[in-house]
Amino acid sequence: MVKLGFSIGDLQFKNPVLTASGTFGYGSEFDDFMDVSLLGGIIVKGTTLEPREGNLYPRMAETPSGILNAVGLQNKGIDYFEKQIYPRISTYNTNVIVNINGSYIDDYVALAERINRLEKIPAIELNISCPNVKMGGMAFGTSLNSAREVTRAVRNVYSKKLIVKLSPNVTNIVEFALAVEEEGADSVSLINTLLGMSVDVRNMKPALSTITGGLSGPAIKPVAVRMVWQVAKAVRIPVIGIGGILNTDDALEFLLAGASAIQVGTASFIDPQASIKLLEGIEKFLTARGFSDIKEIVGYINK
Amino acid sequence: MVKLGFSIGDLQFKNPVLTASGTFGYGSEFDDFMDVSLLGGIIVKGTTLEPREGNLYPRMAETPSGILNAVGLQNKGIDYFEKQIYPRISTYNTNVIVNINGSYIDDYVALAERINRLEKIPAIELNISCPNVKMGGMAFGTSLNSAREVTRAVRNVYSKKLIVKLSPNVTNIVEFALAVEEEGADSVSLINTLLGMSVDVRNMKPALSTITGGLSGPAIKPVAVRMVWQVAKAVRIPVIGIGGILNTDDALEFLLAGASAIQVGTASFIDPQASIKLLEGIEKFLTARGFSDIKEIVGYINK
Amino acid sequence: MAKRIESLKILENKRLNNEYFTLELSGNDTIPEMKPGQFAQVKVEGSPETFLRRPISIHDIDPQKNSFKLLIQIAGKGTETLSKLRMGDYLNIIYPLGNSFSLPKNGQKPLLAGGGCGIAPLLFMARYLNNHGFEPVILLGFRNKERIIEYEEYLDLGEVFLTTEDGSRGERGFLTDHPALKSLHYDMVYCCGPDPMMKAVASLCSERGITCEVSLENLMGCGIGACLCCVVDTVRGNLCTCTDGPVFNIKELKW
Amino acid sequence: MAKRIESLKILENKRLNNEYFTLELSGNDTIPEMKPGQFAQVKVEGSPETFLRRPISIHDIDPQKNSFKLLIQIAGKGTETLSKLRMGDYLNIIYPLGNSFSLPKNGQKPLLAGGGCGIAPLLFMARYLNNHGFEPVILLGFRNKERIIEYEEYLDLGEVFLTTEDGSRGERGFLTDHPALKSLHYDMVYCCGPDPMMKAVASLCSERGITCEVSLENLMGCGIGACLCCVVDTVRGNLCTCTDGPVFNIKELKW
Ligand SMILES: Cc1cc2nc3c(=O)[nH]c(=O)nc-3n(C[C@H](O)[C@H](O)[C@H](O)COP(=O)(O)OP(=O)(O)OC[C@H]3O[C@@H](n4cnc5c(N)ncnc54)[C@H](O)[C@@H]3O)c2cc1C
Ligand SMILES: Cc1cc2nc3c(=O)[nH]c(=O)nc-3n(C[C@H](O)[C@H](O)[C@H](O)COP(=O)(O)OP(=O)(O)OC[C@H]3O[C@@H](n4cnc5c(N)ncnc54)[C@H](O)[C@@H]3O)c2cc1C
Ligand SMILES: Cc1cc2nc3c(=O)[nH]c(=O)nc-3n(C[C@H](O)[C@H](O)[C@H](O)COP(=O)(O)O)c2cc1C
Ligand SMILES: Cc1cc2nc3c(=O)[nH]c(=O)nc-3n(C[C@H](O)[C@H](O)[C@H](O)COP(=O)(O)O)c2cc1C
Ligand code: FES
Ligand code: FES
Repeated sequence: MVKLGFSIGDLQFKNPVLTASGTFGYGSEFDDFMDVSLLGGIIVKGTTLEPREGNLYPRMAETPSGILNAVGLQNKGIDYFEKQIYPRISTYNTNVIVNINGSYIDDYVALAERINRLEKIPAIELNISCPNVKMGGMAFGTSLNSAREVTRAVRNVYSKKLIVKLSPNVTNIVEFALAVEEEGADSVSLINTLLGMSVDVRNMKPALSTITGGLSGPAIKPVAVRMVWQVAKAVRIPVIGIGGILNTDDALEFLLAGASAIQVGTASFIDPQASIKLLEGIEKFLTARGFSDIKEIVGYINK
Repeated sequence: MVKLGFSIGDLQFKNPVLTASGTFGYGSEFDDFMDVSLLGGIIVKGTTLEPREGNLYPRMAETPSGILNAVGLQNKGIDYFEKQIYPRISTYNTNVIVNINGSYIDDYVALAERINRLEKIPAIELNISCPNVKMGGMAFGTSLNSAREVTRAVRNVYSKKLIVKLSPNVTNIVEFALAVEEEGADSVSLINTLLGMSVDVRNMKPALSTITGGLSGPAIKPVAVRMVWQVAKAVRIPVIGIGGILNTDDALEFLLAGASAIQVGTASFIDPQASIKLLEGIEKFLTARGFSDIKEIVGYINK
Repeated sequence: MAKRIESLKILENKRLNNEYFTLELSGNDTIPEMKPGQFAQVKVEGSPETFLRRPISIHDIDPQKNSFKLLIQIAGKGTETLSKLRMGDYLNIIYPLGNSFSLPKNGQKPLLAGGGCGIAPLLFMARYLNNHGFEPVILLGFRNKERIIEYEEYLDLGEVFLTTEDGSRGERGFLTDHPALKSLHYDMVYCCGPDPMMKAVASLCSERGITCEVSLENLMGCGIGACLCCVVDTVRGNLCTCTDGPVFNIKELKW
Repeated sequence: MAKRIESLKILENKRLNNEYFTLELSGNDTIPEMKPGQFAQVKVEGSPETFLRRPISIHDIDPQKNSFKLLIQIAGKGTETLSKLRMGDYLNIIYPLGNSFSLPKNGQKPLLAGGGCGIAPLLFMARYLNNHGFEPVILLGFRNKERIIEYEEYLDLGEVFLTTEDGSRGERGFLTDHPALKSLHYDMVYCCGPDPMMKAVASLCSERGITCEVSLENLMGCGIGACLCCVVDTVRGNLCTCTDGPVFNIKELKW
């Protein structure tokens, strides 16, 4: 048996395959296709203090090997989450992590405080990289000072594991990773979507109601792998790789480049079983190559 | 007859389809496939003061809807260019533009001075965005001060049209565009490649000898269109759109988003006639939609 | 009705005209119970331009044969690639997805109105109504007589009226101009087709206080409620076309 | 020899074993003059993973039939997709590309050494040598007897020796261990196969002062000298495999 587990501090994950926020609903959308509890963890939908309707339709456009989305954090707010969703998802036998979002630092702080009380949520993912909201979001993730401040503020009130999700839309992502590590982040996850845009040529207008949106899918994988590699060399906390992972080889690219774990995003739209399948694939690869612990291949290309 | 021409100051281009540096050789590689003189212009290979051998093989990796390259500006230097290449390519009946590169500002200046003397070269493209060289290159294009300085220095010695090619690997590309415009650039072209990386899972090592490389092809198109749109709204000089253009619709996306012209890059590897075909396609589109001048659709989505 | 992901065998790919074809599918397992209005998310293999699955309605089912059909219009690269599938090839689909048309109340008279590709879910619905003791009025609209598809299939299932925009067969004009819409008696309308058509039918129904359900065709990322890309603005806020729909009562829509 | 981009019709797709197949192609126009060692850049349609063209050697030509052949090993997604092409399908290729093997001097005795897929350009070369009055020694290496391909094709063209790594047919061992390499007389070697094999043959030739040309298989972006991705380190600096090669005299290589 190959060891697949990894940990963030003292928080154990049974395997390195998580699902990415905003692409896996609250998990239950996938119950018909798999046993969600087999995953290393699930990061639920981006959650805000107040309910949000998100952006106007159209919110999605297909691009070469990817999609643009401009959902804009549609969700029913933390009250609804706590009352309606939490009881249901806390029955999953895996780490359920909430992705939190705000327009102001106070929003993040208030959310973190609320979630700190939820016993079955062992970690939050601090999203400072959403490109689809007018206020907050990516603005926090593209200014070093703001990234520091929001991380520090949340760290002050949140006692469990704090994962900070970084924006790729910056000149030097390593600076950001080091900054949030210094402010007490227990892990960084990257990348969120690249800011992109698509024009509907037939109608001669932007494809999205918001004009720009977030690019995800295999198209961004080379950028994501590069950033993960850069960050993993620089920080001491575990790095979670995200971006365009469709299959086993994609996941292995991230692990070999230095990610301790990975998140499957857009792939779940095309194959709802993608995450589970690549988890099996990773195990097979390790066995075939004679490794007994996944840690042996994390950052292997640097060895 | 639809008017297809555009101009940078008083430099006329017969149509908006150019070919991107490093992807079209010196033009003659394509003579068997098309009449190169039909193009609006060609930007020849990245040229340096001294000959360069470039990076070690492997320099290329295929990625989803794109490629990574790490050529590293292999070229025979300006002397060879002037003596061997220039006489040959100056017979093309189109604008032949040289893409110049350096490790120090002085290199750029020296190159610009040399090329200023070449009568048949009406413009240079100042490449401050090459991700594949250890010194200079992208470093100039990701620091606002350096971008300013090198543009200013070249502007001082170069009297013809100066196009500055911007790097997409920055937080805010508009700042860079505005900065080089202020320093006297006559046009900006964007984007150069995104810094990316790929891991050869079978061999458990980086796919490129240089580990990281430049991502091009359709994968980057949404990022490129977004940046062109942002920059075109901000500057007054003409913007040349580059990134993932394979066909007519791709080219139109850039024009509708605000580009006055476009460059075809990686597409020429797959279809050496891509540039010519999409030029025809643009003309057909304009005719079918009843436009008489391409200028009517430049930036159309903002109207 | 648990959702499934399956590779189904193509029993037949029948070309109806230069734009439309039907695929008949069957699997090793018994096909799941499905309701009219539901759809499948279809994987397009071998089309580099088609990254996402394509939503296609369940067009007809044949429980005896353990098979069902999709009616597909060639609209772009994805559907074009699908049109080249051959007997014996496999198609990977996720299904059945979405809600379904509701049945009329006892004694109510239903009318089905379908335009172009919008007839796709209505054949199944007509059959379903028959099975539940309803005989619908069926109103089909096409651009011209060359584009009429599946007309015969409907004849046994209710009273059928036809319009073509150019009058080459049936009544001339838009489906919404057909006298049947004004003159006949019906209590419940099921409508699928281009947005302008559905909106016209919807406003006609609102005026006359007739219940109307429409089937929407928003762009979909996932088809299972995970991406929130397919939303439609309703009186209850943004709802997902893929899970709260694709069938909506027009009272809910902000049309 | 002007390069062309053309869609050619597939006359035959012949499966040799589970790994290899040959495609015979013909166009409306007269096929261009081609030389052994040259290759084509093949477009792979319907393979989302295959963004670039794939370089494939000219395997054999038949001027009478106005056709030529490619011998292809299924190595990944691109070649796998090509293996599914059927008679009558079209294949878009750019060709003829690259340099070619040079002829021996008068009276010289050539030897061809090909391993696995490396035999692809050598059939054409053997025929070419025959046409120019040379009778080559032909040394072919395969993993085992199941993997032997096209052996019969060579029998008329020269003296043929066979090795398999497991000894299931011909001499046992690597091609480079074959006694013919040591015992026979020859003045010029043409070699194509896996890198280690070519390097072994090359060093054997250097030791004995025999001229040797090898055909390299570097990764290619464009195939026409535009991208500078396919470089090989030579005594003249980085050269392009696609235009300066794929055939190189081993004296030029820094092996
Ligand atoms: C619930 C639902 C049920 C559907 N049922 C059927 C059906 O039974 N038969 C059928 O032929 N089609 C049906 N459609 C529409 C079908 O999904 C689209 O025609 C198809 O996705 C187009 O894919 P493509 O790759 O061929 O075209 P593309 O190249 O993707 O696009 C071609 C054109 O079609 C438009 N388009 C793309 N996707 C959609 C979409 N989801 N809805 C509307 N327009 C779109 C594009 O904007 C573009 O203008 C349904 C759609 C939905 C949402
Ligand atoms: C000048 C030249 C002539 C060639 N002639 C032939 C021929 O006649 N018959 C034939 O079967 N093959 C030939 N090849 C090799 C052939 O191009 C590759 O096998 C093919 O590109 C693999 O494509 P794929 O999509 O099937 O595999 P991929 O999925 O792209 O790759 C599968 C594996 O093959 C390796 N590979 C990919 N491209 C190449 C390449 N260009 N060279 C070597 N390894 C590669 C990859 O690294 C990977 O390990 C030639 C290559 C060159 C450069
Ligand atoms: C439809 C959609 C919605 C998303 N919503 C969120 C979100 O709410 N919070 C967040 O941090 N990331 C969100 N993301 C980003 C993903 O979690 C992930 O970082 C990104 O898609 C890259 O991974 P991928 O290429 O595997 O999809 C969303 C992505 C998509 C496609
Ligand atoms: C193989 C290769 C070599 C390149 N060399 C140069 C160069 O020398 N100078 C330069 O400014 N850009 C160079 N580029 C970048 C292209 O000019 C272009 O900006 C980029 O590829 C994006 O466009 P595309 O997606 O259409 O290829 C190179 C790109 C490739 C793929
Ligand atoms: S298509 Fe993803 S939520 Fe409806
Ligand atoms: S493959 Fe592009 S230069 Fe050789």
